[in-house]
Amino acid sequence: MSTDVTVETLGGERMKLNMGPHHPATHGVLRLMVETDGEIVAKAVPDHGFLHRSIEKIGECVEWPMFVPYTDRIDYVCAMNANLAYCVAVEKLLNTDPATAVQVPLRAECIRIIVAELNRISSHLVAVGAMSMDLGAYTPFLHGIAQRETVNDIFEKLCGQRLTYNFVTIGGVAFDLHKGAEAEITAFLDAFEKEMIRFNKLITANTIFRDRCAGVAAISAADAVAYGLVGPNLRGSGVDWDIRRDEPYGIYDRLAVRVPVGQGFAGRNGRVGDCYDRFVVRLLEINESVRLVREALKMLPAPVEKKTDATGGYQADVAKQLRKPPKGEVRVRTEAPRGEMGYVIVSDGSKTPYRVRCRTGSFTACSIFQKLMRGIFMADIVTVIGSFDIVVPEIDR
Amino acid sequence: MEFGPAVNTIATWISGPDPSWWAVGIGLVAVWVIPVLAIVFPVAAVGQIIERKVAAAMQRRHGPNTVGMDGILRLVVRLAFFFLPRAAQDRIQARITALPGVGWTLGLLQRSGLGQLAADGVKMIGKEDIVPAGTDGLVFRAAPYLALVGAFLPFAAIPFAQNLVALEVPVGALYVVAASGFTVVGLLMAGWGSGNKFSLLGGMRAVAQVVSYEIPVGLAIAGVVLWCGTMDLHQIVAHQYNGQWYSFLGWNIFQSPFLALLACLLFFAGLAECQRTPFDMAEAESELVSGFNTEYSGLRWGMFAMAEYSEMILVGALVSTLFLGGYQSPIGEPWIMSLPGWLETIIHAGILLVKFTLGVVLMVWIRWTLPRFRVDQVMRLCWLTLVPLCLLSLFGLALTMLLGGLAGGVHTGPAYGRIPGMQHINLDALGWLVTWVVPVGFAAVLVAVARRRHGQMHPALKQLTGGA
Amino acid sequence: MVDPGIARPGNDPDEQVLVTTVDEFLAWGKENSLFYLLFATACCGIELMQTGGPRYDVDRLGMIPRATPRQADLMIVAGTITHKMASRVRTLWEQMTEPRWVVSMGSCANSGGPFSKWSYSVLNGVDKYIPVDVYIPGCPPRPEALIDGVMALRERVRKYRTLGMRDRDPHVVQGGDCAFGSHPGRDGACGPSSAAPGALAMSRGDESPRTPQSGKPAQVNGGPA
Amino acid sequence: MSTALAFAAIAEQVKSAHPSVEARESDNRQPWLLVPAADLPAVARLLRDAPALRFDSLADLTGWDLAKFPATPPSTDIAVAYYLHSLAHRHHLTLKVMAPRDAAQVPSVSGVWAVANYFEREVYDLLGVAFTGHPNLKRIMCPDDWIGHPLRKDYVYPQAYNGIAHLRDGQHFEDAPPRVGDPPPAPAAAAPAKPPVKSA
Repeated sequence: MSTDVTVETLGGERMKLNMGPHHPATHGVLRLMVETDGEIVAKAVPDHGFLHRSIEKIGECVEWPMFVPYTDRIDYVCAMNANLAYCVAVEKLLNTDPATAVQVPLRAECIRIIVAELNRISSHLVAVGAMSMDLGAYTPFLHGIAQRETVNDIFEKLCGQRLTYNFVTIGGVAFDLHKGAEAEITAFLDAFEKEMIRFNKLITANTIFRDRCAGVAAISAADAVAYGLVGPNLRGSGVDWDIRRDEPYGIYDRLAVRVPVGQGFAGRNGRVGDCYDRFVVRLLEINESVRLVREALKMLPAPVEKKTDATGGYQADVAKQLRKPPKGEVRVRTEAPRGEMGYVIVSDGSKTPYRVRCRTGSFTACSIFQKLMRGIFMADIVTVIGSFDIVVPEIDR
Repeated sequence: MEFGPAVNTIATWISGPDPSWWAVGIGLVAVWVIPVLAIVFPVAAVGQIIERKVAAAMQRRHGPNTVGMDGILRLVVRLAFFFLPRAAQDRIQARITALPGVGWTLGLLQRSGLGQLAADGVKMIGKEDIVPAGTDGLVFRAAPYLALVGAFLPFAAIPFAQNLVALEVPVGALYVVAASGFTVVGLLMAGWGSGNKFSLLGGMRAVAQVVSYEIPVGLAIAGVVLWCGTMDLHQIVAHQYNGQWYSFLGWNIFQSPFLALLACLLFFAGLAECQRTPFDMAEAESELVSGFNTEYSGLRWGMFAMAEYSEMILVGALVSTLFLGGYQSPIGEPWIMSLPGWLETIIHAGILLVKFTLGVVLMVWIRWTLPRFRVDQVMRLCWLTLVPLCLLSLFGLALTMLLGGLAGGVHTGPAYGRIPGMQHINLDALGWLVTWVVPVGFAAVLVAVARRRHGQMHPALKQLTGGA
Repeated sequence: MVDPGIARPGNDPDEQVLVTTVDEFLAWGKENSLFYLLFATACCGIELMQTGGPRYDVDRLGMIPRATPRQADLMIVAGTITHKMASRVRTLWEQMTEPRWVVSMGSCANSGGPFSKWSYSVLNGVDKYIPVDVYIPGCPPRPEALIDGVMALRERVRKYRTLGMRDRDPHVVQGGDCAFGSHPGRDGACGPSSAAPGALAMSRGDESPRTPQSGKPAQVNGGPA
Repeated sequence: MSTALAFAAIAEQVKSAHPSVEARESDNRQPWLLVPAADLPAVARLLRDAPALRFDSLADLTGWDLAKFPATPPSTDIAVAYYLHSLAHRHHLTLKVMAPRDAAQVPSVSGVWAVANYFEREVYDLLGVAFTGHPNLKRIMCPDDWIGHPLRKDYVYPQAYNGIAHLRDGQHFEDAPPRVGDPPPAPAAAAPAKPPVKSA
């Protein structure tokens, strides 16, 4: 239930409060300059750049494949998706010229889907867990973390890293699936589905949690579009748009992605597009990702000896093309857990990119903060931040 | 005001059969301090370990289990064998650890995390004591003491055993509520004195919340007072004894559904009084960094932690005293009464300890399960739910007593002994109907209506929670 | 090798039974109760979070996160520190109470890591602003590495002397005293000593007033209010 | 039934209203519309509001420095690119505005698409394009007292910020000023900092 007090009825004398860049609820180094009258927030101005690591500049300094590890660091919570976004963009650039066209093997495409969706699961686990922690429930967060560990184990066997994978490469993936990976993933998914039911009973269905999120910071569909919200934040407002389904890349077009949208899940006090909708949309997406991983596993072709094989291989050879890619520019959008991860890549035909631009979901999500954070409670600030699933390096890059 | 028998004993022991005022004072402090130091203080300290262990169990972790008592053992050995070289001391320590039973005990202490308690305490003593610039120095320094005083003062009137009570105030119930009010002054002073806006917000929230929740606490206590006809905690405890071997049936909580409801309300309002999740507005970690104690470090912060756990114990002890028979055992008293006086005191205190420790564990359990309310929801819950429910219960309780009186001897509780002409106990069908079946049925209807009004769960949520 | 922390038998005036014994006891408490500041900037923050999670569970070692620097003993700098953030890190460190410890987690905090070469905005190592006790290499380090680093830190804490400290630098660490052995060089180094002179003076707690910034209220979160 | 329009149809509509807009193609045949800076707000409004176009979402706004781009004829402008997307019709459009490097000024579209507020601040910060009419044109990534616009091709890396030296490629710790707590170096050991290497 949102507050009955409006900003207009607040007193004139306001307290300035500085939340961040180190604050438990800002998910990193986001800073909010808050003006409050008691518990009611009159204004909150976000301040960014505390983690601006000049990744886009680095993109102009390194060679094409060398940028992949930096994409990991743009969004480390879902590094697989971040890798994928860049690699899909470079592949699209290469494909604009038949001379340099690259065909990603089918097996690699399937592996990409598997790892991307598994990483979406683990990313959403952080999102929902961190939001429940912001609202004071620490236990669900740790239960989510425990599930994440299993995903990390799978990825570690796959590529040797737990967090920043550098796994998806231009033209395929860095390694083939290890022996027994399919069984491991299936076993994880089976256990995970049961675990999520417990998680949801613990926090999602909790009345206190629901009442705290219901009706808070509801965003209309028009606002969500105008402020450039993407991904679950956009879908939470009831906009039915998912790049995996509507502008498929890779082999998403063969998977029939189902897209959950916000419907006012909180019930009586809820409104479409409130914090609870964004939260629940993420949980529904987790379920959908589980299904997608299963389908991709079914589609997975048998491995063959030759790694560049068009079906059973896992990596097309692109070294030559990347030395002299076509001149020009492309823009590619992919659906990362925090929404659209879009790359604008400008190539001057040399072995380093001329310009790499990464458009991320968290950055645009921050643009609506100032509008939302008026007339809400102090405590709602953390609900709002949590519901947007902010990852700070995605904002600052 | 009367003093407990132990106070008089000590006073007489000090200055003869007609004790002087200062002797009485010494006795009072002694009797107050003994249970506080011997029971409440250790349990409040252990409470933090209980908290961490229970939380760990709920989160599939181990919790503190690597810090042994080796540090303490080493300290003892070093001091006892100071004349020996270090290496010899270490060998002695190793020998002692190897003794049968000692190593096992140390291991148990280690796994139970109790060594952690010592380590935390030692560390806090060693921490630098900061009074940041810009604080209101005196207020900042005094606040933890006031919080601690507010947490420990009420124990003076809590009967730990038949003769282990410092103050036999005729208005003991009132005294407990009043004395615990000191804490909120401490919190407010901490919030104000810190010169930190987060602290200030935390302190303000604490005041608003604690002052509001004193109303349901007071009303819940009023219900017991109404039922038992006295405000003397000792007499309230005595009142709950039915003289049978199944003496737990005489506890207030089993006397009437309204009393049971009041017990729950008192527990939850008490939870809010001691600022525990889901009511931890004052220390909301994700919103206010650490709330009122943001600027506190080292021992001063430790005092706040101590006060918090003591208050939890107080709530547990108060609920036990008012509703769960206090220090009485659930299986009759004769077997305790036949023991020597000192043993009886210890057993009684132990029984109360078990009762309030269960309450503390319940609070910890709740804390690690539930998210936090928002500040307006806390207020709404207090004024629109708890207070009306308390009033309703009071009304129902009064009605039960009145109906019991009109029906002529149909009653279940010992309170009827106080109504003229209703001196005997008669658990017959009509009595159960009046005191239990009708109120519970009425409540069931109310709950059903409320559920329907609250609306159905969204189908997507049903799917997420396993279609339940 | 002379161990600077542990008192040796001899004519050292610090070698008083009571002082050293109590010191040892205090150090035992400090070592076993390292509350860490919830301070994460980037990728390493996720691993820090996982380390607090059920599988690695640093609560076993008595480490629990605290949101406010006043109550923290240990600052784990988890992630990249940019020029914009650096002064805030310093403020946070100043707000911590002595004795305080700093672990630099991951290559970024050690040296700028992958950003040291081409980035214009990343600080090349957090030790430019605050003294670091233990460096943990990795990008990000695994939770095991973090725990190993904490173990190395505990070695140092054990040598910390509250009462008997004379001219000893509490921030001197032995070579090879860190996680994964010694990696001299710019990435993930176990530097010999990185104590700020001011830190030493402050940690003695005798003559030196705290720096002016340290007493600022209402600035728990870094930045100007 | 899809109501998405192809680029040619969109360009046709825009050009009929604003003849100054030109349809162009990048080197790898990606089509875009070149809009003169003065016309941008009107074009943006048209694109957003025309019922057949309905570009309700500004998917991305970025820019790059053309100073080193091997184009014929060479240009030193800063290209500001607007990637529009219509959720209603599901079609795309790329607009570009060329801003002269020395007086880079482009009218703001933050009144048309709210998200442009942030995007424009970023482009201003990193590329130094001033968006006229922007409500809050301040640096968003770099600190307010940062010198230069990093993504320009002639950007010179800072030697130091806030009193702390910024080490660059080719420099090493031994060249750098002493770290906190380091023993005072011998005078001979202090080498002058190397000049920053030009960015690629």
